[in-house]
Amino acid sequence: MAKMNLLQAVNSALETAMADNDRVVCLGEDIGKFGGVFRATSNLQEKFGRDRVFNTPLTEQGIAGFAIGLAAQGAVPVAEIQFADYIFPAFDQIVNEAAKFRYRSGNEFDVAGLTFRTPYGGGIAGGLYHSQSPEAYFCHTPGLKIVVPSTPYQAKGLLLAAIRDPNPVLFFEPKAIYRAAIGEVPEEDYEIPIGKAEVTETGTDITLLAWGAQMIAVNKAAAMARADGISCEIIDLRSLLPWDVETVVASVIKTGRLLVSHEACRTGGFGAEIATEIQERCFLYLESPISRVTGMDTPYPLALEKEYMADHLKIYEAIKSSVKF
Amino acid sequence: MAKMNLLQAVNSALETAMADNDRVVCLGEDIGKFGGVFRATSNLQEKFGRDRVFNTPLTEQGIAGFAIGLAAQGAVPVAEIQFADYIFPAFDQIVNEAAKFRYRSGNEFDVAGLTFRTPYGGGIAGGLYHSQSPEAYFCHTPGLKIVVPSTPYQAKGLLLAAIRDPNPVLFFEPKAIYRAAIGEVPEEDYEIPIGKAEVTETGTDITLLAWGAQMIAVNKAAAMARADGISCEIIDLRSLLPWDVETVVASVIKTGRLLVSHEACRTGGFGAEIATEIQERCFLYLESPISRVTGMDTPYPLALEKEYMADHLKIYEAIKSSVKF
Amino acid sequence: MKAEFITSANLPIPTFSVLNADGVVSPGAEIAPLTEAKARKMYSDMLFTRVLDERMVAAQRQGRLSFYLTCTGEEAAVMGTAAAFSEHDMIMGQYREQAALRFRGFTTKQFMNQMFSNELDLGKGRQMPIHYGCRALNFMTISSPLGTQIPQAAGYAYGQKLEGKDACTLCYFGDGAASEGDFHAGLNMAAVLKCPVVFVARNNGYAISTPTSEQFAGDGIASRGVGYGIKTIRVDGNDILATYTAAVAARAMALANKEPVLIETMSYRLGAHSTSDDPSGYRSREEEDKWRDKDPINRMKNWLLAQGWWSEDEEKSTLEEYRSEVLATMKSEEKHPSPKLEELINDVYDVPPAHLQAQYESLKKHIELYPEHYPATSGRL
Amino acid sequence: MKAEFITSANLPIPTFSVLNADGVVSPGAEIAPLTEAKARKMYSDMLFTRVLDERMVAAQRQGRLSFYLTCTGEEAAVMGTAAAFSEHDMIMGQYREQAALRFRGFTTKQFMNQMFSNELDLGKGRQMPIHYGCRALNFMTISSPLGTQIPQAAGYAYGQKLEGKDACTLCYFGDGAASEGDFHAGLNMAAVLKCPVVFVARNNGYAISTPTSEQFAGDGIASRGVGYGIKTIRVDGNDILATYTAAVAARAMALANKEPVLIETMSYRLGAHSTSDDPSGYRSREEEDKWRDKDPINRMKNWLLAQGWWSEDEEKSTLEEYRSEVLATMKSEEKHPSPKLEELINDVYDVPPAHLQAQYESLKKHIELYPEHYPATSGRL
Ligand SMILES: Cc1ncc(C[n+]2csc(CCOP(=O)(O)OP(=O)(O)O)c2C)c(N)n1
Ligand SMILES: Cc1ncc(C[n+]2csc(CCOP(=O)(O)OP(=O)(O)O)c2C)c(N)n1
Ligand SMILES: [Mg+2]
Ligand SMILES: [Mg+2]
Repeated sequence: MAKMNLLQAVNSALETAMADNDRVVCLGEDIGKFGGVFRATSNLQEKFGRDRVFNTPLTEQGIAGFAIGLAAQGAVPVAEIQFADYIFPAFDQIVNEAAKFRYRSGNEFDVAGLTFRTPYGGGIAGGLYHSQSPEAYFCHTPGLKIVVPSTPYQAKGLLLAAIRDPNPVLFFEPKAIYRAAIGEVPEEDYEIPIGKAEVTETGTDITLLAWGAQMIAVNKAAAMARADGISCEIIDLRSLLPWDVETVVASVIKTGRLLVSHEACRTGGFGAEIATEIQERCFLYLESPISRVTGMDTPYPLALEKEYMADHLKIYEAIKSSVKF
Repeated sequence: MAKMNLLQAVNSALETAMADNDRVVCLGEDIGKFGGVFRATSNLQEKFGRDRVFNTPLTEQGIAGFAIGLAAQGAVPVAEIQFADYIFPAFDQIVNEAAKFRYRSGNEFDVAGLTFRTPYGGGIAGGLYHSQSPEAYFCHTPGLKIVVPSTPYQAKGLLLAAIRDPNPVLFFEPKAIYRAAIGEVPEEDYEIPIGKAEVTETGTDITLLAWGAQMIAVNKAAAMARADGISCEIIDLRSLLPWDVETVVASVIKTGRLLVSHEACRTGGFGAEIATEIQERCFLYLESPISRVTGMDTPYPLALEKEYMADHLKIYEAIKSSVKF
Repeated sequence: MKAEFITSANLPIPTFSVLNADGVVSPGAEIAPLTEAKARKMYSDMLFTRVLDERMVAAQRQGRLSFYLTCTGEEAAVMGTAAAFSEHDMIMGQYREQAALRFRGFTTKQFMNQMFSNELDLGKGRQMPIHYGCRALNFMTISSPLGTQIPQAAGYAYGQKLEGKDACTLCYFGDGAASEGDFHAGLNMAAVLKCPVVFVARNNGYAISTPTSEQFAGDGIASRGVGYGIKTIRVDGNDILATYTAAVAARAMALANKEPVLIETMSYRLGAHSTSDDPSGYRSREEEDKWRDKDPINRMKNWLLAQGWWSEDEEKSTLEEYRSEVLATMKSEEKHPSPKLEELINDVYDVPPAHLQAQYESLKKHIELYPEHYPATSGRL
Repeated sequence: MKAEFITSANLPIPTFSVLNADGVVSPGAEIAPLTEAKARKMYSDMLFTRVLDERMVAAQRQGRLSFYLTCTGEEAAVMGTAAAFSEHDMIMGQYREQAALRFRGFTTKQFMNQMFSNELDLGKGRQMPIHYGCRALNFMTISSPLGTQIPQAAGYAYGQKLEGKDACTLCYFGDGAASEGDFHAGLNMAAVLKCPVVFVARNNGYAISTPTSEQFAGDGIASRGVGYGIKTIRVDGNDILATYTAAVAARAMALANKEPVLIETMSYRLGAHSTSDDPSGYRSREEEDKWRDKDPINRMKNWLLAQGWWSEDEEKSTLEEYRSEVLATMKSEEKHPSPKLEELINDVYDVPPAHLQAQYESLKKHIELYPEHYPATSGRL
């Protein structure tokens, strides 16, 4: 084991995957010699050569289309979208093409090896174009898998699983904690299964559910609630598509309460899907309405980011409201 | 009043808007001389000239960007996206640009006059690329308004309101009933307010909510349920963003039950947002879980479309389950 | 010294053409060698395509088919380019390239099964008619969203290069599709990342109702190639020897130099855009007739006759044979049932995840409740 | 007759340049007339831009600012083009065109208020530093997603034409942004829909770390113009008289013919991409120094001195004045508070809808619970 931050864990996963399978290819804007604007691909070009680690022209739709073609050919492309805010020009290629590739061809063709990595999220004074959490836009798309790690350990294990998953995977990296999240990470190869949530703390009064960087706010809020004598069960969802309904159902049946928190704005966020499914499955067990603590229904702000965010205090207050309901 | 089908109502709205305001401009693929592949813009070029009604090159991202620029300049563009399935190349321009234009500039600039019209939905043997209902993708985007008419009367009144709304509006037209939906439509100018739902039938046992072409399945199911002695209150949502929470809350408080139906696939559909908000607002009034009858979590199929669809029988069964819960 | 602006006049682009309407090759023209056998196969497959197109349009009018779309008028543009490639090369088409698929060996049954979305369709009945695809023949499944295959073709070719394969990619698209952002991304990436891909822009004058004069103001698609640093040629798309010769050279360059090449075929969409379209709303009969006189199949026939490689008798018998084969195959294949219910959830992922499996189970139960309403599947659950 | 492929060699593109490094105009060069007053204003604003850039980079290093991005090295490319336009023309920039904004009259205070995201910012503190915008000056608010302004500029210009205005649009973008699909869509639409827009492609050699050799394989951006049927010119971007002359001609053509024009300015991004970047990871000091010797400000200064329109004393005093003005203004403006809490929900729509109003009310209540945690707003609810 080694101590790594989340960025190093991503880099280690990429290096491991590339060493393991010479069909793995990394591509994206500035990811070559420079190692990417966050340096997630540092040293990879040096180690694996320019053919397998290369800069692309500045075109997200091109990157996505090119990576789809590569994957269809049998290569294993890991494409970086420099910021999740800039994934939208690739929306058509991802949603209409990658997601439907296997289905529309009757399994004659697929993009099994395809992975998109992209840094997402706020809390970094990035304003509306360097802070977005667009995961929910993609969760409405059968055919995709969607993964969001919250720790270095998860980052490496889930990214390795994503690269090897026989389906297109979007891998959202919480850039606010790229360097702040530090933990033990095996230097060897390992995978964390996609589609399984992790219960990171057990409790009895309420279930708190989140993913990615938002786990930090949730953990903080849970600690505050614990001081008030409220016992929180905490679930790190990790995979959003498909998501681990069973684990959440089991938890809510036990606690009778659910709070979902995400960075993205409220309306149409993935919290809605979770809440709807759980109210259906756990109707008779719910002691209070499922509550959401989310970004506000505005573009992501710059000046009043602190006010805007779904922070630990808002979660803490929502926990109390739910328990007091 | 005249009898019109939905397509004629759209055409009448466009003609009315163009005659009323000479800054209104229609653009899109094949919408000029030909009048569009569905003929929604028939005769408009003849009446208003090539400068105001024109074909664009085949580029949805270009159409969207161009229309945004036009709107920023003070024109009132009504851009057609030939099929809603092809709106995704324009996703970035719509979601990152149009939706955030006013906000990011501090109201120095806006795209007040901007409207996108696009035919959506299945039931026409169109398969995965001529059947999609992508409204939920856009509902996660503050700054947009989203409207879906279900009758010719609504189509004209809502489209006129959309064109004149000082915000960018996406107007989804239910193409399956373009010709089948026929009704009385005033030849003169009128508007239906955006953001208001319509209670089309009152009832006491369960609230059924839908929009667009799906209203037909819901109405059929309600008739079947009525024969069983179940009284359905039916709400045509009409506007999805912002949506009329108050009307739905009032109805659910009365009936104690809610069923939402949409054509789009289940996971991440807009039904989830409605259900989540309503379980929060009406928790103590709900007598059964809010249920969703939706498309399946697959791309839209061709061969087994009938099986796939959220038809009246599935809604009818879900009504019974909800009432029996 | 003066601020001088460059314009299209600075880049005159000739059209490569070698065969005149009577099937005579221009003296001094350098054409790629073509054996009698191959020329006959190309021609027969073009005839087959014409017959298939005619029959299926008629079938659609009879209500036997929901939709159809012809290659008519562009057979030489498609066949001449496709025939220059190896069966190991990947073809990524737009939707009007059935002649290429036939050349690769797609059977009449396979065409029919796709169009009837039946359980024998390789695509499992999931797409509208004419969205063919076949891994065994290296023909990528057609996708409706226009232009998306262009950057994909660049990526596919890059993968072939990386793997060290002696194969490249052939990518077709229309004059309309070339307006999509994906065209720009694909050509630029192919050039800078040195991908062995040959792009064939089928300039047929229209994108549905939109004439090229409302599609672009430049000199066709070829004039863009130079901007990407791509070697480019414009050919007479109704001249099978020109398209074939250009494509043979293009493939050789793509493979030898690991680089993309662009071919623009100048031709005309003789039929409606599709069976949903009526061109009388946007173009004249005279214009159509002018192009009908340049029929690429006829031109090739004249050449073959002159070579002594074909006869009027063969023409007649071949057409008859194809007509009856198409008709008979249509009759037999339209009877196959739809794919089974489980195909609704297969192939969304490699394996259906739990939530999809659950949706399938509840659908099955529902169909059992109302078997008469779901006749395609209720008998076979 | 032979299948001949055209290549970049078929389209040689000269670079229009009139001023040498010493500020001497090439004999016989035809340059657009420029008055002393205007030339002095252009030069002063370039100096101001240089000073602002230097100071703000320093301020960012001191932690007073989150982010900054300079125009350094490209002042002549930006100023020469912007100065050729009327104040009624719309400017739609990428983000490195602060010289143009200054030329239009943006005050030092306005710059600072934007960069400090304070309550006086015209943009209400909603965007990162350097995302300026000002309706009064016809300068469209900068947007981070690259390339999006290109089709927008075409549409804006079409609107100007429709309204019958004697005004056009000036649209800037970088060599990297020109790879986006929006570039293709925008230029093609502008050409075929005859929009009076002048596109200025700032080719400065890099897109962050990516050199143009990894961005495209063609001959720069100019070589693409011809493909769209757009009149195009390449100019020496470090030569203020070349950029100005080309832009004067371009604007005249755009307005007279209702057509787009493309100018490619060849220059160099002398500084880092932004304060978040360190170019030593991807380019050499020698390369930078080579370009530093071609400094466009210096070249213009030499010309002005030769004309007798400027003096070393003026240079010195102007620099001093700008430095102290920038410093003083920074000091005064960085003290303004953030926008008020209600600005969180304003301008999402013309009027905040009910759900947003409700979110705002509950936020207010929440802040009242934890005033110390939200110091920027809790005192001013
Ligand atoms: C992204 C997208 N936009 C719109 C359409 C609808 N559409 C189908 S074919 C077509 C015209 C294509 O013209 P062209 O590329 O010239 O090909 P041709 O039909 O002439 O062979 C259009 C607009 C589509 N399929 N995909
Ligand atoms: C759509 C999009 N993708 C990526 C980025 C991140 N990004 C910001 S600036 C930049 C490089 C732009 O280079 P260029 O267009 O040459 O302009 P320059 O900085 O050289 O002036 C990149 C990749 C972005 N802002 N938008
Ligand atoms: Mg065409
Ligand atoms: Mg650059």
